[in-house]
Amino acid sequence: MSGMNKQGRSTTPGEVSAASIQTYTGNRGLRLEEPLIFELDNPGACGVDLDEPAAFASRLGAMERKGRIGLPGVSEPDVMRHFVRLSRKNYSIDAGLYPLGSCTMKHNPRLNEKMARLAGFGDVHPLQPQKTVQGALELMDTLAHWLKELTGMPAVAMSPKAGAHGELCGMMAIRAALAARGEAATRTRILVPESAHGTNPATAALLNYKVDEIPATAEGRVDLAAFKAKLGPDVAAIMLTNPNTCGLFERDIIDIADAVHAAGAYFYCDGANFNAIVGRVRPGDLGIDAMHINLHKTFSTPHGGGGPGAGPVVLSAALAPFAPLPYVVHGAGGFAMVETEGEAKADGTQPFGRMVAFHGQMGMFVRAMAYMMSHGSDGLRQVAEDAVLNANYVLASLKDDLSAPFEGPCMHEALFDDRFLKGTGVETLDFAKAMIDEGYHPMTMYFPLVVHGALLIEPTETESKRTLDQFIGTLKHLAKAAKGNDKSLFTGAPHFAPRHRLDETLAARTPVLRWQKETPKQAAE
Amino acid sequence: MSGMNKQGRSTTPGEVSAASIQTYTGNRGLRLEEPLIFELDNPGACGVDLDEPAAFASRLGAMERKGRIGLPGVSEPDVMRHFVRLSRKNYSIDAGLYPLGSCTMKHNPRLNEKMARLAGFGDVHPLQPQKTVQGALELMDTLAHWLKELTGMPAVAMSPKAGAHGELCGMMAIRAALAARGEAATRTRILVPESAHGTNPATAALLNYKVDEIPATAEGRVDLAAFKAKLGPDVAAIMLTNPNTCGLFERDIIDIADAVHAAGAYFYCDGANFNAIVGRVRPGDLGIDAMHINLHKTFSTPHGGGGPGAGPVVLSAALAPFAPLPYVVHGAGGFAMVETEGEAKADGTQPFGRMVAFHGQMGMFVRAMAYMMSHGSDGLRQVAEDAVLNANYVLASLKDDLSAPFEGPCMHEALFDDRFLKGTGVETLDFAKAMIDEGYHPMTMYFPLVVHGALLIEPTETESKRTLDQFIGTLKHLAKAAKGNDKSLFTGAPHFAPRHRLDETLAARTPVLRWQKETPKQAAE
Amino acid sequence: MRYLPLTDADRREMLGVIGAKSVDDLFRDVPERARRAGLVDLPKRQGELEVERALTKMAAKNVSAGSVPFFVGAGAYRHHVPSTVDHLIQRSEFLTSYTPYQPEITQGTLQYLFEFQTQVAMLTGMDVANASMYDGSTACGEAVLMAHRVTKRKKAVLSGTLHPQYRAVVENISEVGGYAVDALPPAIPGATEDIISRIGDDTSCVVVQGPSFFGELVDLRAIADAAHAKGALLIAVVTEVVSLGLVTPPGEMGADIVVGEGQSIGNGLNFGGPYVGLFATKSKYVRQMPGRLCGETVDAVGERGFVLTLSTREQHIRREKATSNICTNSGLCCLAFTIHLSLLGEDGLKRLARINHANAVKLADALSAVKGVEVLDDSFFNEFTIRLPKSAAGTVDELADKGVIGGLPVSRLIPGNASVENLLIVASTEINTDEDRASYAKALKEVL
Amino acid sequence: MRYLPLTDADRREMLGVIGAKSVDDLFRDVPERARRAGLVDLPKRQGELEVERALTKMAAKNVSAGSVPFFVGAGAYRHHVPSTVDHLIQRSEFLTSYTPYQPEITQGTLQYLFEFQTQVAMLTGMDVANASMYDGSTACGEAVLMAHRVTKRKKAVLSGTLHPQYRAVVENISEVGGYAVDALPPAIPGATEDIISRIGDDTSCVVVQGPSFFGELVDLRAIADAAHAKGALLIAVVTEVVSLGLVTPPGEMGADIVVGEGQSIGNGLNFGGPYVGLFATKSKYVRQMPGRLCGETVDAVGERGFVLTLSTREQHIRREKATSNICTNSGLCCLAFTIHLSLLGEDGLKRLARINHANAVKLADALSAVKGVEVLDDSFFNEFTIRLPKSAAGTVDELADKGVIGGLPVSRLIPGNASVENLLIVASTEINTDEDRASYAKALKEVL
Ligand SMILES: Cc1ncc(COP(=O)(O)O)c(C=O)c1O
Ligand SMILES: Cc1ncc(COP(=O)(O)O)c(C=O)c1O
Repeated sequence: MSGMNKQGRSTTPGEVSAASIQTYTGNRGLRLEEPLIFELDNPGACGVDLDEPAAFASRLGAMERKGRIGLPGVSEPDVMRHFVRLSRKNYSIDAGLYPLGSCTMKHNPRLNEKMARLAGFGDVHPLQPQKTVQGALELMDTLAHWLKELTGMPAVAMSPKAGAHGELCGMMAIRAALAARGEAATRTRILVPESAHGTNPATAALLNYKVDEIPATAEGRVDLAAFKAKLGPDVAAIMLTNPNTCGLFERDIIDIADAVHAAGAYFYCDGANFNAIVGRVRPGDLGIDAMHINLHKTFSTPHGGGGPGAGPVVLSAALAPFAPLPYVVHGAGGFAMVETEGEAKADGTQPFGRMVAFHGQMGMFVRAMAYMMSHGSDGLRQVAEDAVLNANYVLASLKDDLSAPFEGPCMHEALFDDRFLKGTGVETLDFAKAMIDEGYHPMTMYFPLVVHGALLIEPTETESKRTLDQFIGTLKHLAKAAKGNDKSLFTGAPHFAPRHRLDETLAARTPVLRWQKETPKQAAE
Repeated sequence: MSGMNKQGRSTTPGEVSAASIQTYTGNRGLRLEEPLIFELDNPGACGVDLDEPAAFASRLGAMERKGRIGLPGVSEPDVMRHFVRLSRKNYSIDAGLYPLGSCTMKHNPRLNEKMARLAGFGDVHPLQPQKTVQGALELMDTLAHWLKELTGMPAVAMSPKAGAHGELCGMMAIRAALAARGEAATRTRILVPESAHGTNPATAALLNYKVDEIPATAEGRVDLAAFKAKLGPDVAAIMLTNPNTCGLFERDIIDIADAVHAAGAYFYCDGANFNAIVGRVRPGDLGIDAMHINLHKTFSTPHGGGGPGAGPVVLSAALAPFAPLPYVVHGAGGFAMVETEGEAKADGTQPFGRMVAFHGQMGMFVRAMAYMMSHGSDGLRQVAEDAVLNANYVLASLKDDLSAPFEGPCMHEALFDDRFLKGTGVETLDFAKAMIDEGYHPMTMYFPLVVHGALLIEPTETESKRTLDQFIGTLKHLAKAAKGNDKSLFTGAPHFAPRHRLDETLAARTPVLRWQKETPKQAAE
Repeated sequence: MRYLPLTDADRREMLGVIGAKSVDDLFRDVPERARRAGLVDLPKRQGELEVERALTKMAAKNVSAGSVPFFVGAGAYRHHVPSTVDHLIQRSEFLTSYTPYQPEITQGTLQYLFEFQTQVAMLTGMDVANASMYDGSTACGEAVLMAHRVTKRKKAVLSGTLHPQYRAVVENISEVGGYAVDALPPAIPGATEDIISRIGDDTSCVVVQGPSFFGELVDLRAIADAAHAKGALLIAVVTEVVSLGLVTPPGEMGADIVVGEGQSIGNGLNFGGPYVGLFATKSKYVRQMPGRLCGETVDAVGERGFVLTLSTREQHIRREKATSNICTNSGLCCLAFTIHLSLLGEDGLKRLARINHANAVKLADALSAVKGVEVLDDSFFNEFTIRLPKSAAGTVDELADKGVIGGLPVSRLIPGNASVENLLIVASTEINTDEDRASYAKALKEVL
Repeated sequence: MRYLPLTDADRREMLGVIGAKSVDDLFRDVPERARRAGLVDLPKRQGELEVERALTKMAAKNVSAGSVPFFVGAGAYRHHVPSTVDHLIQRSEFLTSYTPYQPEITQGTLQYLFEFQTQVAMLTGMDVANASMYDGSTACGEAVLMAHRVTKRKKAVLSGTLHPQYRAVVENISEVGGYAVDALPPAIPGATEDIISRIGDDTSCVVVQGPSFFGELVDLRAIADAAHAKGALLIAVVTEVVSLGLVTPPGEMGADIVVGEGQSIGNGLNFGGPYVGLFATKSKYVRQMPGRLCGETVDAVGERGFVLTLSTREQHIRREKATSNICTNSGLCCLAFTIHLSLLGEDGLKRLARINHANAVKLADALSAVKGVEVLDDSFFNEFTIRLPKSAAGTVDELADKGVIGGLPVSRLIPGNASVENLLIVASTEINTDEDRASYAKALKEVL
């Protein structure tokens, strides 16, 4: 089912013999090897042309750097080729389905890239006079307005740099609110479901909170009774992901919120999965006090191989006064950035402090704004609907071939476990690596921890039915092969990627974390 | 010699079995199959958002198009993925050495791309008032100045769209000059060396000239005596490439020019190989009357998979008055574009006509200008020197492994023939296809026609010694394998490319030049 | 120099391998008196920052179309090109590859060319299209030469609907080739052109543009019949390819060859180039076509693939017997065209065309409301001609001073013809807002 | 909607497969009263053209740094970024890939991270570096927490050389973590700061910035010795990473952890983000480091490859016992950094640094020639502090009206402190011309 008119002819001897061919260069057609940039060093070559400044009296005092830094000299063409070759070793959304659950790998429109590069946004300094950045402040204010409307929350802190940073921000606001009530010292426990993302407990720990795990029901949701039993006067907050990391909506969420509030605690929601409900459900209507929004998930700012992201945090009325510095206000004279405690006091707020130098991820704000304006209220609602529809389509189509731990409907992602591989000798990891050979990035594996051998598939709304059908067909094919005890597809997979399976144990046991001009090991070779 | 620390371990069973694995999708890791855009049609899907205009009274009369055009409906993410996948099936200079002789595949700086996209250059209309495009005219004028300085010629026609178009322009100027002397009807023969590029005779034919071939010497150059013997009162011009297509400088070029002029004819020089001499030799000093310059070769505007290019033609004083419309002049009131015969007359010129609507390849002009300014007079001279050095290094390093028909030194390209393959059973084409497996684009093959099984290698100046050394090593390795009667590398090569060897005979015999919704053939399958 | 990887040490080492003393040695075949010792008289190398600064300054001396209310068309149109297009055409694998001579590692280029050919054939209503010419005007010249080859005749009849610069290109190539041209006077809207009576037994082709240079829609059917009756071909010219989303395509009206300017789809104005010439015809004429063709085939293991084909028409194989001397064409502009048209699709192109038409109708209404202004075209797509009470060239100049780029005065391309002195060709695409049109009408009122 | 591939027909068919009547059905787990029937109160979808128009208009309300003589630094610097950088980071394979969790198909990302780590280690003079933090300020906060883990102490001493917003970030994270901070007053150039006396037996770390917030170069050696003598770590902060091309790196002066803002190399100003936090330390502390690390290894057939490693420090493995909660970092900004630094190389970086220093010296000369202006810094790299005869904030405002963006008034970040009221921090990088500096001096003279 390659979609091409492969005519079913058998492969020629030429192809069969390919495996035995060792190339001189190590390259294989368009699969090109590339050394480290340091290994390309050719002293005297340089990728920039800069004129040596005319003689002048240095003001460095005794602080001039002596000796070589060790950076390689490489011309522009060679630098270009180096990174183009590296790029070609990567999978990407632009090349194919990237169904990493919890990551919302959706299409990244290039309009957003273009807008972020307008000189008026990309080439302004965070500390130039505010009257010269009114458009930038307007953009932040407009984006804030959209986020508040979409979440039904009265305030938003824009500065957090990513989701985990947003968690920190939200929890700091909660702590500040508790402190204002004089309860910061007594409320020391945070309730976190077992299924939570690692950043949740890690964040709680940064604030010195004790993390108390809430068990899940057989249905993959918070055990309401167990949760209520854990509430008490020492609980500062609950950190709950909704839709949760099993891809399910927490049905009891309003009861949970009520119970949390009744206990004098706050409700932090991990909003990484907001994509499932944007435009259809407003967190503000669920009783949530704080929630971060990963602009790099729901609002499509590109992942960039690991970042940057942005994690604005929407806040309830109870937490709003404690939002960190800086924030934008709109007065008679235009927009202004409140940057200092003094200004905040005059504005009637009590910021808990500052998360970061400057004002947050402006580059991401512009991209998210372009994305939101493109969709509009109607398009964003459709985003949630199509994301949920796509996930349910995958779940329904594969539930008899793989094994699904929980009943549907799911939200934006479909969770499977590894029961279907039991007795086949094929591990979850083998299964995932075989997907690489088929041209797919594997789904999220081994997360969430509440099911064994989790396979969490988030297709997102920007995948077509055609793509999903091919993906479903592939997984059925692989599942059948595994069950049929045909291990050839799995053993040693991936067969066709730029590298075979990598030795992670070796990497961790003897860490080589940087290139060295001459390590003893290399010298010995 | 992959440059990586391949540890010489033998391949595992996993790798050996890879050849026998047929994937379900037809993909192989990052080698992704992709159907035609038409096969992705999903009616109702669309990659743009446009609002239907409000009702209005059409002014189309009876000319409204009825029925479907047949274009597919595809969303933006799917269009993006389609073309990204297609791109990944291509080789490129940015990925590796592209040593196509006669093509000057050098590095394409992205600065040039950026400059061409400045709104002031990219977003101006050719027919908006001249006073609103003074910067564009200044750019054309500046570029013209650089071209004239570099060639030592007094004039340049900027409008030709590519090299072949420049040939046409230059030959038209020659014809106009002959006509002005009343000799257009009597001078009907053009002398063209055997080794000429196909565009030369084709151009001459377009002007209804008779093409008369000049033989080459055993040294790969014009046979001066034979050439002189062919001169006569019916000769309009000689079309000579210099450096010639064997990569050699025509030693007798000044004698040739003198003889041509003495015979009352003109000297057209094919300047495709100007890269070899830029900054070191000025065609104007050689007695040339007209020469096109491929901005997409010497001056690095990207080849773009086949175009666009630009082919300005420098002209001697004898031909300058006949340069075509339009051209830029610089007067007291600023720059002006002379577009009409009337204006030209007032300017004292006698343009032979117009090559093209509008003014030529502005987008290429900007790129070439950025390239030239970056290099400067010193850098451009270095370009020629390094291009020639690189080619001679390849020639010297490989002359004992391959076979070289002519003595060095060569200029910017090194010519080999297929004598070294004699008796090996390996064809020139097989040899080239094996290079693909090694990660190289093959050199130009079977051109020029003056040697048997030509292999024309033009490394250009933007390749490093390191790259050339690996390339040379690879060719030595392949030549040795061929001579050692090891055909495994050649039979069925390429083994690792996105496609095996393609059936060109089938394509030409039953041409399928477009997709059809349902061809009888497809329906029958 | 940042683009040159060789260091002095490399150069010395390489000269050693070559056995040359110096680089000068390698240039020893150059006649002594042509060897230049010093540098040419031009500035020296500059860094990126300096080059960028200088060129940005030059660019800033131009009024970019996007910065003002803008209404010029006449063969080049300002449309909105989606950001996806410019992103994709800059991918290294497209931008920095050559003509796909090695099909195994250029399937990307070949497949988009195949898609391009199909799209052009569909739009024009023809059987086949080639992989592009330089631009519309040179495609037009090539079409006339092809008609001469097909009919073995030597005379072309050019309608007054044809863009004057296209006409000039045809006349130029015809003259040097020894062919005759019978060109009719400008087909100013209002009067009907009698081209049929010009078709004779020696006519190889009739060349008609629709929408015309003046914006008018042209029904080709009767002309096609008349041409065919005399054994001549009908060449249809389309300079605004977006019109084919809304207007009957030449292929449905009997055209034998359709040439066009494809710039409107995917390509910017670029002060006139690079653009992309479209060239489509009937299957039976394919071996007489100029330019590259990409065809479908299979590889050694039976997988579908694409190759350049029917190359025996081309200069690199046939030399002086080739159908054209074209080599480098408009590859990357085809790609931009193909991507943009893929994004538009059936629904998008049609809607885009309707928006263009609606905007032009609104502009016609706005301008004809200005006293002394008369819209001449009965029917049009996104462009039409108005008659002003005074010189169009002067008016455009005055409008420019008011920050409105108001169109093309016909006299710029057809000088010395009193009947066109006051004629102005104006276009309105999807980029124009109501505000733009209002600014135009206001400014026009002021200068008239 | 152009980004949504499903059509209504698709949706119906898929609902059929799922066995749901409607999409509403799929949302049935949402409590009834939280289900919104209608649309939120925001504008509806818009095409590219409309979005582009609106945002371009907004952007035009800002004065971009490139459009005026520009002299602001204070932790973010305007450098020329070669076009290659922005081209490469936009390649689909870099831009639209995730964290490299599947190393077989993310070697591109992994290798550049390995290169980035090496470059950062080299620049700072340290053993190892991680694969980035959010920015310099959060890296600084993380460094303090790491020092607490390493020393098992709870108090950080912050020098007055530290950027006030970095200090605020450290104070904030320390407060919620229950840690103490001893922050010294602003280290205004001229006076010497006595930080050594503040180091006690409970001090976990001393945090010193060099070049300081005020531009002054700082010799860390004595501080390092003093800190180490008390069992404390020295954390060095670098906000202008280009300085490391010319100034002795912290690693050579005894720093245990070096954090920095990497924006200057490869990344634009972006109104404050995204930037890239640098984090380097000694090998012995690597298991206490926050953030991702990429390491070298081999694959199943012995080929060199790279993987994320030592993940047992991270939240996704260790959860509440992780060294940090960081997950998404600054991947693509690292790439920009790595590409730019690859282009610069040893020679380029050093020359760039010399140009920056030369330009700042020229600026200091030009400004100190203005009456009433005093340059305070004895030594500096590309930034220094001047004392004006009147309020710096007001002066900057007046300069802006004259089209010069003249620097950062210290009072903006350190409000309510009379001693800094008239202090202005000014920077000059390679982008400034002599003309820029002359315009500045002239404007300053006018407003003083
Ligand atoms: C459920 C969940 N919470 C939090 C995060 C952390 O967000 P970030 O990576 O932006 O810090 C993630 C990201 O993977 C997530 O999936
Ligand atoms: C020697 C020579 N002459 C002429 C040409 C034609 O130039 P263009 O392709 O720009 O039309 C070429 C291009 O390949 C060439 O190599």
